[in-house]
Amino acid sequence: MAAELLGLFSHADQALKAAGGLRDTGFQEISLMSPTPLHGVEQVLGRKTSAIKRFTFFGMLTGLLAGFLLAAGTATLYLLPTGGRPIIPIPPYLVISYEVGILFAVLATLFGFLVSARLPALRERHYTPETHIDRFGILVTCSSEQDAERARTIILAAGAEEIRQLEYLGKKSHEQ
Amino acid sequence: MSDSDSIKEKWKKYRNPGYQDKFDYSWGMVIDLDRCTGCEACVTACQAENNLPIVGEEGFRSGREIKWIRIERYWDGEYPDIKLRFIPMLCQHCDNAPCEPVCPVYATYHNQDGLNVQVYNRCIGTRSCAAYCPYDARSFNWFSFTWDKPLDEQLNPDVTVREKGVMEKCTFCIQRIRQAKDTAKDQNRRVRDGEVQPACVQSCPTQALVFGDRNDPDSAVSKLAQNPRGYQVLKELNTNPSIIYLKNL
Amino acid sequence: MRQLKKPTYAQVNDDIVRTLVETGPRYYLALGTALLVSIVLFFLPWYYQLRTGVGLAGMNQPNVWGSYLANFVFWIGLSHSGTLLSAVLHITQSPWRKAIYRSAEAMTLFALIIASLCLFVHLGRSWFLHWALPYPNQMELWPNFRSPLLFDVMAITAYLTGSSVFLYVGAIPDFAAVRDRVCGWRKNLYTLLSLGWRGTDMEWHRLGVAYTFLAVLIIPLAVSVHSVVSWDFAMSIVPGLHHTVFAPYFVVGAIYSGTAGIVTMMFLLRKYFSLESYITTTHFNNLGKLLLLLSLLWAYINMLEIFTGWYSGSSAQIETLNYKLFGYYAPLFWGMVLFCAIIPLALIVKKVRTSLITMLIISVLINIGMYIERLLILTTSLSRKYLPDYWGIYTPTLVEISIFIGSVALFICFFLVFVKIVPSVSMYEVKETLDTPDRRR
Amino acid sequence: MLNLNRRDFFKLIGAGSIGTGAGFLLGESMKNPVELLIPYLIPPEDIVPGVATWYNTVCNQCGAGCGVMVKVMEGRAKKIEGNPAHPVNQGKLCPLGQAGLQVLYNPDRLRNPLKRTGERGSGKFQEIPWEEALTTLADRVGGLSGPGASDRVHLLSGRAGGHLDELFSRFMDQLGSRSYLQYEFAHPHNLYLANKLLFDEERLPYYDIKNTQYLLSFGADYLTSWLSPVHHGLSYGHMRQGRPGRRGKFVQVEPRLSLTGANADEWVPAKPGTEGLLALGIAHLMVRNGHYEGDDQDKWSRALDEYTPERVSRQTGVDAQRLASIAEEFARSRPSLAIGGGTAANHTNGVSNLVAFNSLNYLAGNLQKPGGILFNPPSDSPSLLSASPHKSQAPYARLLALMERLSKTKDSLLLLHHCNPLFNLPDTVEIKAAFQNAGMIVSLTNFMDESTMMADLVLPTHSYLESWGDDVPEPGVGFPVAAISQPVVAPLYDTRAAGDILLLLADKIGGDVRNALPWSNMEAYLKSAWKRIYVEKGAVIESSTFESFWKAVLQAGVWGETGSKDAPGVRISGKHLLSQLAYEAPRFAGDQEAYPYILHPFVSQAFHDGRGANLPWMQELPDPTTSVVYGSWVELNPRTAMHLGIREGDLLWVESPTGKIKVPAYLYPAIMPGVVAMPIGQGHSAYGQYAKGRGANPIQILAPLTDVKSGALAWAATRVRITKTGERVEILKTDGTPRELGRNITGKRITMIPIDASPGELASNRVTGPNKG
Repeated sequence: MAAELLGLFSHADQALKAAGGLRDTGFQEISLMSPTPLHGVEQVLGRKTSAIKRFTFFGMLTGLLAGFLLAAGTATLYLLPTGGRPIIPIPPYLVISYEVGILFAVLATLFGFLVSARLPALRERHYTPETHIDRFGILVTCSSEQDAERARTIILAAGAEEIRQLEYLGKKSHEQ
Repeated sequence: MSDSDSIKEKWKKYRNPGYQDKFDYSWGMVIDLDRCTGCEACVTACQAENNLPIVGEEGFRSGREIKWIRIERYWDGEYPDIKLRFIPMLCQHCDNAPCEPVCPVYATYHNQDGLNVQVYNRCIGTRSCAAYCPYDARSFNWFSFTWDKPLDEQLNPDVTVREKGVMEKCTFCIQRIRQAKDTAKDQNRRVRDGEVQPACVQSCPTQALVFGDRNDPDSAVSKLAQNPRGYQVLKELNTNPSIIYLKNL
Repeated sequence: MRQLKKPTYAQVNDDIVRTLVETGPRYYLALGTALLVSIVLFFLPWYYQLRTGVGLAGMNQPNVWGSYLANFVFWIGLSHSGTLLSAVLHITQSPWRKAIYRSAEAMTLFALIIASLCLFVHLGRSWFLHWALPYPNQMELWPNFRSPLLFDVMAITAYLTGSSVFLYVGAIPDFAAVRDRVCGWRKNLYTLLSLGWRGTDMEWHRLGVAYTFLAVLIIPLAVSVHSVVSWDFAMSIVPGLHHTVFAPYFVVGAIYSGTAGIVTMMFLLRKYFSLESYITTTHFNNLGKLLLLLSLLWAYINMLEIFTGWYSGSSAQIETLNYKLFGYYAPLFWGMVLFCAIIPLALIVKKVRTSLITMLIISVLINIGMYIERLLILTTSLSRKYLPDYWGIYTPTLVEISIFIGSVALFICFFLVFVKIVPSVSMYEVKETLDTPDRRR
Repeated sequence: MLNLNRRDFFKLIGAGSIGTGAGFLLGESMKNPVELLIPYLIPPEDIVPGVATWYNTVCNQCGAGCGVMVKVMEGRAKKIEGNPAHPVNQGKLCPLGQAGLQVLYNPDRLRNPLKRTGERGSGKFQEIPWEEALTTLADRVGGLSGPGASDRVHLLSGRAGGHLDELFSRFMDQLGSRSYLQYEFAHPHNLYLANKLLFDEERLPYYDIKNTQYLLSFGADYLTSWLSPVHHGLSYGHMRQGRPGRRGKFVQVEPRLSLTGANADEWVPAKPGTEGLLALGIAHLMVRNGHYEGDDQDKWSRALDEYTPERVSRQTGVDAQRLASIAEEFARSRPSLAIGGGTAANHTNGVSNLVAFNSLNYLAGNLQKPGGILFNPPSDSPSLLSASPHKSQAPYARLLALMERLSKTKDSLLLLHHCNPLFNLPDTVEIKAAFQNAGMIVSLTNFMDESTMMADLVLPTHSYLESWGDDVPEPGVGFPVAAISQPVVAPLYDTRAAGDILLLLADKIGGDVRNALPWSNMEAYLKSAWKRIYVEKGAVIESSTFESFWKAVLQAGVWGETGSKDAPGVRISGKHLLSQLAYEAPRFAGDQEAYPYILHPFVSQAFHDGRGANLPWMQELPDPTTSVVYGSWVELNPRTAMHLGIREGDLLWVESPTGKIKVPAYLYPAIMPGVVAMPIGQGHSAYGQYAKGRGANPIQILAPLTDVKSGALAWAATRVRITKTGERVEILKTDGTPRELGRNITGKRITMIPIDASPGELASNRVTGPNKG
């Protein structure tokens, strides 16, 4: 029977220590919740880098192209000569291209962030308000009673103030 | 023509300035300053033809007068060796008009006759064209001007009355040009030289203003433009006006 | 200033959430006043102007642009330091940024909104502004992308979107924190806004990456926005506007006035929300240094502009210059020099930088000076164009003054609403600067 | 392009009639356009929606008699343009002429007959029906007619040309009154008299500015107000640039640079009133240097002996060297022409000045030569073509007599027709008193002007665009021309044409008067008059019937006399010249100590003598030399102003010995320091919303000096003093800075280096062709 354990700590290093311990013991699905971003957590938990930059990059490219096409394309739909300039003048259209490029990149980054951070949460997930204030939490999924017991030991050993056993809600609690 | 040729041709068309606008006519004007006496008959003629509003004393006080053509005067020297020079100033219908590219909504552009036209209906009133115009030829409707009745009976039905928030300027009396072109088209010919005259040209007592097609090498304007007295005002700005002044001697 | 004891994590939450939920009569009074002022001084005159025409303003034939456009540039400028500064400081990892950046970004947002409103006010036919937006329509007529005004439209759209995203993404963790402390409609609102944020290491990491990318994108965007605004003017061939230096000139001016705006705002926030423990003299000191640098840069570019005009040898350029320095608007010009180039030199003294009241005065003066700058750019050049016969003088009317004051009130209104919805200080980033919480709280 | 000679003119008449509507159809076709829908399918004749009909008629805004074409759409007049077939203006028109539409559509038009209810002059009137008005008037006129009516019934008209003038005379003759006068402020009485004294021709010659090589003008502001400005404009353009390889030179002598002076190659400021002396000085030099080759050379040199360059230079203030060069050029240029008008002809010595100017023409041999002065023979058609309204024009002295009789005779009646003496005469005439004492004043006019305010009965007339009439332009164009004016729109209001009113009156008076004036309306009267012409000139008229002739004239808008084209011109000798040649020093009202400045009033282009002041277009037309709109001003030399501590906009008292007016100062850089100038036209105390209460009227303070020979008002002979009131006003003007500042605007100097400058051959001025890729 799978379950989730939530350990609460007062100190970040304790939480990190617990996280390290859990990972070393072979727990795969561990999340560390904190009121501020914690440095070094990536190494401790062995996280991979995210795909956001690809979103940004391709957003930018699409935007640059779209901007230029918007400007050049609409100008050729209805030819209106102005000021003796060409219908498709490069410098001004590059400005449009640039602005639209950044706009798209921003939107793509937002999108990338939401996708990779699995936000917005579409179903219920475990969390505790304390971690938004001054507690550090470790959420670990245990596939069996034995695992749970092992995890509980490791967490307590690291100095947890409190441990809660929670219902297993599925794999989505921890995302890479 | 293969596809690549057509694309090349199109690209050329879109890229080369002027490539797309082989104008049917290229209306222009020659203003002989040696003939111009500064009498302002053109000013009134324009006002009558184009429904320019009467802005009233208050309008002048706040600098809101609307004149599509005006006579600028410049003193030269000091008493008693002093001269006063006149120069009629109107929209120069520049080939490289600075006012055109700045309009965000294409309310002003170059039409098929080489005229710089203002589309009142499209204008949103940014006034950038007026700010960009080095000749200060554009006037803005700061209010919806009205005419004391029955002065409005005089309004020319061929020309629209502009509402507040719209930029306006000399059109070279486009309504007259259109009429002449229609007549010419019905008779399957080109518009003859001198067949169409804007109101200012029509009224000028000294015949200082001459209007015509610069594309036609035999037209009066083309010939007068060759005059060594010819110059363009503020030529150094490279706007290439359609109005050529012949300087005063 | 006395050094305050550093607050604990929990105190941070308490303090910030308190600013959101506890609303005293003073707040309502301020909001009510601001709302009333903005209605009476902004919306009513604007309505009147929509009915009668832009002629209510003092603009006239050579001076077709007036204070409305100056307002636009001013607000755009003010918008500049918020997000831009926040982004730059984020990338350079300046720790002192953290207490102020949220408000600064909000300032950006609202200043941008007000700036767009100023465009509406400026237009002769505001009700057709949508024609300048690229959308498919049955006329098959699109806007003119060759126009610098359309660069503006695109740039402002991008900047507004960009800075909203930047502000929002940075505030998600705080929304989550607030969500847990409130009830009622607020609970629903913050639940929605926080998107189910839990603060897991993975979320923090993604947030960090995304935030940095956004910061990197925002910087060139912000620079481009004000460059584009400057091109509205510089792409004309009007003497006094047609300068290549205009883009950097405007960008520097924008950052300058924006930074001064932040100082003013920080002072007010600190005073009225009792955030003494978060906004400290260090912040003022640092911003003071930045202001000093910017003032020097600004003065340099100003001189550069004057010299290029002078060296041109063209009658039109020199006349414009002469007019600016000694003409009708000369008192304004010298006032601007005093406010923006001379008085800020006092910031070289540390005491000035760390004294809140002097910082307030200097920052307000700088923004007055910068407003004058915007007005002068338009008036001195447009009233002295190429044909001397057509020269004229522009003086703002009461309607214009009222609309400017009204727009400030509107800005305050927005801000007052904002501080009740979004935590005006970033909780999680402030916490980063504090010690790890004690075992017993 | 229209450099008309006589032959072209007749060709043009034919061409011009094509496409112009026939006016006589108008009465039938045009009902009130406001109330009826115009069906597109079967429209009334002449009214096709969206299609303009052009009617030819005659401009009545000044005395020049230009032919105009009125564009009419859907029964409304839309635009006035010059009639290309009319030889006076050849399709061109001045601003005032174009603003005729605003006479027609002026909101202040009188719409109903009015009867005075309050005190005279209080402006309280009551609308009455026409029948009542006409009956009242007919009774009154009938009662006053008979022997001695000259003392009792007076008719004072503004300029009325052609057969209206004749109708007025006939009417008054029938009443037994010889007291019919016309009065126009700017009428050149002195010029007529000078021509009579010199050439035995009491009419205006044709000044052939067009073909002259050297034009010397003494004060004649011929491009804005003098005689026939539009025609002069045409001639001026031709003189300057119409002849390839030849450009006429033009020198203007006047104390204040007028618009005309601004176009001169040289401006010669001479002391006011000494222009004649200057001319005699030039004549002296011409004779002395042997440029005069006539047989009476000795007599001339004796007569001119006293006008040595030293004396002339001292008295006129013109440099002797300049005098010599003008004399040299004037004599050497062939042909040359000297003209005089404006203030130079309206001092107390106006006539003798004009004689002196003409002596130059005689000495240079410019008489009866192209490019000089041309007198054409009078027409042999007595019915029309000799008609000149000048015979009814009254100089100031005669007017004074009329006013005296008016105020002294009991039960006197004054009929005013489009005449505003209360505005156009100096206050000193006591004309107000005369008006107060008059038995009855009846005004036939379009507007409630100052004089009409004093009327007991106001009969609103049609505007000239609604009425019938005809006109003989004077000065002509070198050959006799006449034009008919026809109504171009249906009358807007319940008004009557002045001619119709008179005919109705005659009908009501009955008896001999009715028998002598049997016509039902002006149109019938006009037709009968032109029938006489048709009969008299039958030989040269191609039309087979009178109706077709009438129609042709209406279509063309003008008719000229073919028979005269080969007739010899009038022979002019200089025999009278010598006897008249004596310079008189000008007299001025007010002594120099107390009144240090000479007032130089000038007839403005937009308002003429004040009649244009109620036209909004004219109020908004910037004054050509100062760019002032909506108001009047007094011009001072900047040095004078500095001396007096006056800045632009300072309100000043301009005080003459007979009155003072308050007017703001304008620093005018081209005026002699001892002269102050004021435009005529503003300063109305009535005359509708656009004119009333604007500026000041310099005529008011003119001293009642007259020309010693003609009795015309010497309106340039008043001295004034200037004091500050301490108030300041803003002078509304359209210019910013009227200096070029080294910019290449008028093309005079090129100081900027163009982008594509290449050395040599006018590179900076090369014109680039149209943009064709």
